[in-house]
Amino acid sequence: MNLFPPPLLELSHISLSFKGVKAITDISFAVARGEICALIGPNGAGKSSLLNVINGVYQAQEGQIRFDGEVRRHMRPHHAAERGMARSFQNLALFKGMTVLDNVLTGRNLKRRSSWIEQALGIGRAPREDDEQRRRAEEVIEFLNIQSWRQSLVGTLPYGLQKRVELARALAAEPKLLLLDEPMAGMNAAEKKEMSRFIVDINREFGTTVVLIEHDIGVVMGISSHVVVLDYGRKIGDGPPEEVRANPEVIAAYLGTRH
Amino acid sequence: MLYSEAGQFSTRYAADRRLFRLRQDRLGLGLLLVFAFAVVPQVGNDYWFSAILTPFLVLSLAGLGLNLLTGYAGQLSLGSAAFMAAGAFATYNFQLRIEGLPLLASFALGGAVAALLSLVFGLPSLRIKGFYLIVSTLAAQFLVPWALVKYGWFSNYNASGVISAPRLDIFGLDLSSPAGRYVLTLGVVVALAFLARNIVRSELGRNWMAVRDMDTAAAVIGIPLARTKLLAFAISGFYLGVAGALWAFTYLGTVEPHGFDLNRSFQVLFIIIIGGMGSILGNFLGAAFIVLFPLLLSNLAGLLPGGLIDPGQLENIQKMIFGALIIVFLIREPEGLARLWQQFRARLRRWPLRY
Amino acid sequence: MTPFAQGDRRPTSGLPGWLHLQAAGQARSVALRHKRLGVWQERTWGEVLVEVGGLAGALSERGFRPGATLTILSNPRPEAVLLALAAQWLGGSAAVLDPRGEPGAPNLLARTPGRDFVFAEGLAEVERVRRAGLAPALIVYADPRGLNADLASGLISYPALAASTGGHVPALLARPVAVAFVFLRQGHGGEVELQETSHAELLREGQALVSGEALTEREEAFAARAFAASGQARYLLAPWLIAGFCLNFPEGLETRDIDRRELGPTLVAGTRETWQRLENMVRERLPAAGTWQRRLVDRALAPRAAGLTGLIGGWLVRRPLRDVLGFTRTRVPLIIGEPLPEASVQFFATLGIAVRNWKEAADWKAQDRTQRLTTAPDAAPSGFQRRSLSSVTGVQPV
Amino acid sequence: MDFFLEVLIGGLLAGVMYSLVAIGFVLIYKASGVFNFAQGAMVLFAALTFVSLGERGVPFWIAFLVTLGAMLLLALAVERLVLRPLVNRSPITLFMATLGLAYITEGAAQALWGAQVHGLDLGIEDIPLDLGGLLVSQFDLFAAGMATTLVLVLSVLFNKTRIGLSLRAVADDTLAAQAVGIRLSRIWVVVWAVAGLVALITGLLWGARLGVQFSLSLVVLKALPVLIIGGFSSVGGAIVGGLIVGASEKLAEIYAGPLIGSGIENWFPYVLAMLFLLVRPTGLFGERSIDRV
Repeated sequence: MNLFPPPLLELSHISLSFKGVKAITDISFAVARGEICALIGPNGAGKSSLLNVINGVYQAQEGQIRFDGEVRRHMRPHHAAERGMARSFQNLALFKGMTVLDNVLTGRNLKRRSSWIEQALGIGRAPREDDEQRRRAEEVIEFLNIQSWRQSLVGTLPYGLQKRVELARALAAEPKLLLLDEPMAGMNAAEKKEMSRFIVDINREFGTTVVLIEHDIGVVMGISSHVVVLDYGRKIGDGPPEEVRANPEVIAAYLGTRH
Repeated sequence: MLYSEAGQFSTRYAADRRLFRLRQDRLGLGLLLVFAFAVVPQVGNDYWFSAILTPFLVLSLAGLGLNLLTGYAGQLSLGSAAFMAAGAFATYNFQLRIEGLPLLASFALGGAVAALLSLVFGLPSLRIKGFYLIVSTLAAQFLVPWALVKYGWFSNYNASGVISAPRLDIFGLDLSSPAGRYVLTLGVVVALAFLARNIVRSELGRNWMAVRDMDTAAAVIGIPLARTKLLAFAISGFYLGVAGALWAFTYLGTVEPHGFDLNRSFQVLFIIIIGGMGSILGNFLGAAFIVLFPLLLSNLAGLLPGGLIDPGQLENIQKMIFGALIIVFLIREPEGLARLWQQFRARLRRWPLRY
Repeated sequence: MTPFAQGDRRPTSGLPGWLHLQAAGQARSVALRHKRLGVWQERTWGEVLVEVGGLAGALSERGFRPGATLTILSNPRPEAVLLALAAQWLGGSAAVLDPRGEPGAPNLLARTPGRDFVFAEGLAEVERVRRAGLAPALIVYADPRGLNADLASGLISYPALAASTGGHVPALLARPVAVAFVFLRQGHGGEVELQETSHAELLREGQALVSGEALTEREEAFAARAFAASGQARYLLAPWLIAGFCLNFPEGLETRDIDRRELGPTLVAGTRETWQRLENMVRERLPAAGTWQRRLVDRALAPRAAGLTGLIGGWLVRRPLRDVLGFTRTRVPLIIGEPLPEASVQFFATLGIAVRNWKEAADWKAQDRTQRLTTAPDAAPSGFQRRSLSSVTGVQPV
Repeated sequence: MDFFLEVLIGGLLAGVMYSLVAIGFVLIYKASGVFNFAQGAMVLFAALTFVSLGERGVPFWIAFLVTLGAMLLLALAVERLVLRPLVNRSPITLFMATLGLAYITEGAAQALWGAQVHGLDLGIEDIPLDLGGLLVSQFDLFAAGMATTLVLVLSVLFNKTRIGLSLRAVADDTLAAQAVGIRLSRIWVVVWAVAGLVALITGLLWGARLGVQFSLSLVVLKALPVLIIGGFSSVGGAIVGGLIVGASEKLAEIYAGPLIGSGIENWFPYVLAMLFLLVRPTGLFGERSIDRV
């Protein structure tokens, strides 16, 4: 067997700018299969932009992305999803007019095989497929413990729960790579603990590779096996948590001695 | 509340996918349908059939068509009447030019033509969002009636572009009486309403709502935006087309292109605003309102001592009230009458508990 | 071997014997139902028998011998019930602990007689087992989250265990005199109290309940999860097997009210806590004071609302309220253990729910103890204060 | 060739009229993000009020001021009864609200002043002017002059006065504007009032041209493609768009009409606008906004 499997995700020399304003400058790093990788850095360090580049919401001007053995310059969101990337957003991007169950089901839309006509008439592959989709969605709902809210509109749920529903929607796609943009933002200690538990369980149960942005260093050090530090759109640290924590430049960036 | 839910549970997902989960609801709908199909034709009179029930049904269907596009897929359209016109004239020509083509088949084909047209005018939606779209749909609104007048072929070279209904019979059963036209309309509308309800509950329906609620997220989870939007336009066009054909042939009997002007489009839009966006039931409530309200108003005016409101003013007053209602609904109940009904029902199911 | 004595319809081999009887009598009718993945999953008596037999096989293959004890640390769920039956099938017993972490719970766990075989519901319970210093040969878990990746020896998921036997069904070794359940609890003096219940005793209590309440195989029993597993083992399991009705488990603690309404049980067994919780929920959710709705409700719920008002109140308030709570079809509402305060009893009574209390009859104890001391197969570990069992005599209308 | 030029100039001058309506849109859109479908109804209302007052013997300027007052009241009502309750709702919702507003305004205008056609004479006799061999309508020139002055006045208003500056602040970044203490409601009232003024002037010009009647409210439909082409958020764009639409539809009518049939100026601008959209989704002068996620 191969002792050094190729990384699942590899960014090389990614640069991104909006209207000439540099958001990301020449960033390269690799995410190994099955690891939990944390992107940290002060606000405006370009973390979210980087996630958006990874799954093609933004198009990087330079550099290339290798995902699961496939090299691309530009990744279109739809294509990224097809290749096995799912993500959550910094400020919730749920479908507020739909129930929790329906939101989770949308996460599985790529798993559909039957045509819309079959579904509309309830013929052919549709009925069995509907059962299958529902069962898988329910499994995710059970895994994340949101059974009680199955039929409630997500718009009406408290913030912490919505975060969990968004995670559920991403998880329902059975992704290879899970991109989480501040999954614990605005949560209290207990909620954070619960959420970290879920993330670790997902990683352990399904072997899903996770790339997450988080500000709470405690949480980051607790759950991640690999930390990448950004500052002003540049990479200033990359490695296992304890190593990164010792990195003087990182400390400087966080204590702000340099600014 | 008045019926017991206890003991109604599903052991299979299929049971959850039924039209209504509760036995009593299914029963109620069944009774309503039996009443509409069997009882009404016996007891109703011609005035009701041709002045109230038939237009109500047709407008409900039109509302449904627009609702699929605007209420579910979130794509605003002001061109509904154009697609209704397309459906009507296409149906007319299919009947005219293909010997012995069954009536329902020509309705379907007419709808298909409208769907195609709607698809074409939906293409810009791939590039542009929100109310920029109304330009594209308004283009249809002005282009289609113009073409129908301008090119005599569409109306079989009738001087003023007027078309009139073919013989309305299905399997040799003559339906040209007011009651018959009502039943024919009812049948088509009910069938299409059921289909629509299945669609919006299916993956496609969820994709529509996803695109409506947040298209960036929809794209990120792999929903094909272009396909989803275009299907919305096509299916909506089909419904509007069939509605147009019914409007022309089971309601009016004869119609000219200008019967499908911008005001008709507004009327359909108002139906879904008042009835409720993103709801099947809403279209029927909204249509009922639009049809009954003017009658109510004129009757009220009639009650007032003579000359207090002269008939000329009535139209203006009606217009103002409609405008005001639109704003009130958008402010107070953006999801329309359907929402009110749902809230009422939810309360009833919890009564006497509050939550 | 046959679980029944010749000519006698009554099984001579304890609870599992009754399982055989029901499976023989009504193999196709539903025995267990629990809500999972959004729908009510059903097991027929036939399936239950096969499943329990398979579990028994798997357990015996892993060295579970007559007299051994399986410790169950779980909220009520079908897996727990079936595993207990499997242990009893093999002539062993099940020690049922309440998983909700009350003070002193861990040391209860440490004192369980069944140290080698444990059913722990999920990750939290497994960790508690390990913290308590037990090193069981076998830990079975039902909820896989966080455990699938755990490769510790002896740890196996319930489905894996159930599938692990090659269809080999061991002989039915349960005997009426054998201990079926062991209950542990913290005594008022802080000392650990141990209760051992024999099949015979459970069946006697169960029979009393069945005849007392005229339970039939058509009942739908609802086992609120808050109602401790031990309580269910004592008061629902035996009647379930004897009367052969269907036992239903809700999806979870927070969904139990919705689930109860969906299910509309005919037999509800709860504790004082569960009944009072229900009452409080209703009281706080009634229409706001001062509204006309509230006045209507109050009039309808006033005791002895008779005549026309009573009729109206019944149709407009009491009946709908019963339905919202899922008591429309409830025929046998039971409260086990300490009775409800008079007010609460009244409250439910006005709703038309006559909550009945099952009392313990002290006078049976002594005779009962002697009987048990002579017959109990295994002497309990020294250091435990032996306490005899209560047993149920019959209905005590409140 | 001369003929072509005449058609072109005629079109351009007609386009000026479209621009006038479009400017009303742009003002409101910039300030409140509302796509005001009621602009046409406002034109009708203003013109009808003015004419009816005139017919009742009210002198020109009084009538003008009274009408202006009416438009101000309308603006106040709109801000209080429509915009405020619907604040930060989706643009589409706001648009549909203005549909309702249009119905109310039209209904009110006709309920008050009746539906018959009123003639309006601004005292400019419409005799063609001969400019170096080209025949140009004097009235159109006058209209163009009005439009130009109006635009100049507006640009002064918005670039020099405090209210104008705060308006632009709101247009740039509503939240920031509120943060520095600009009261949105005031801005809205002002803008809608100014839009009312624009509507009045438009109404007078169009009314003098076609007579004051219901069809005035349909000029809104002419303005839509103008906006799409010019971009919703730029007054300059509105003017250029107007000229483009005016010129192209006249040329199309003259040169393409014979081929595909007459009366195409109803839909031609829309098709033109659609083509523009496909090439340049934000119009000629509109700026693109990147939606953040």
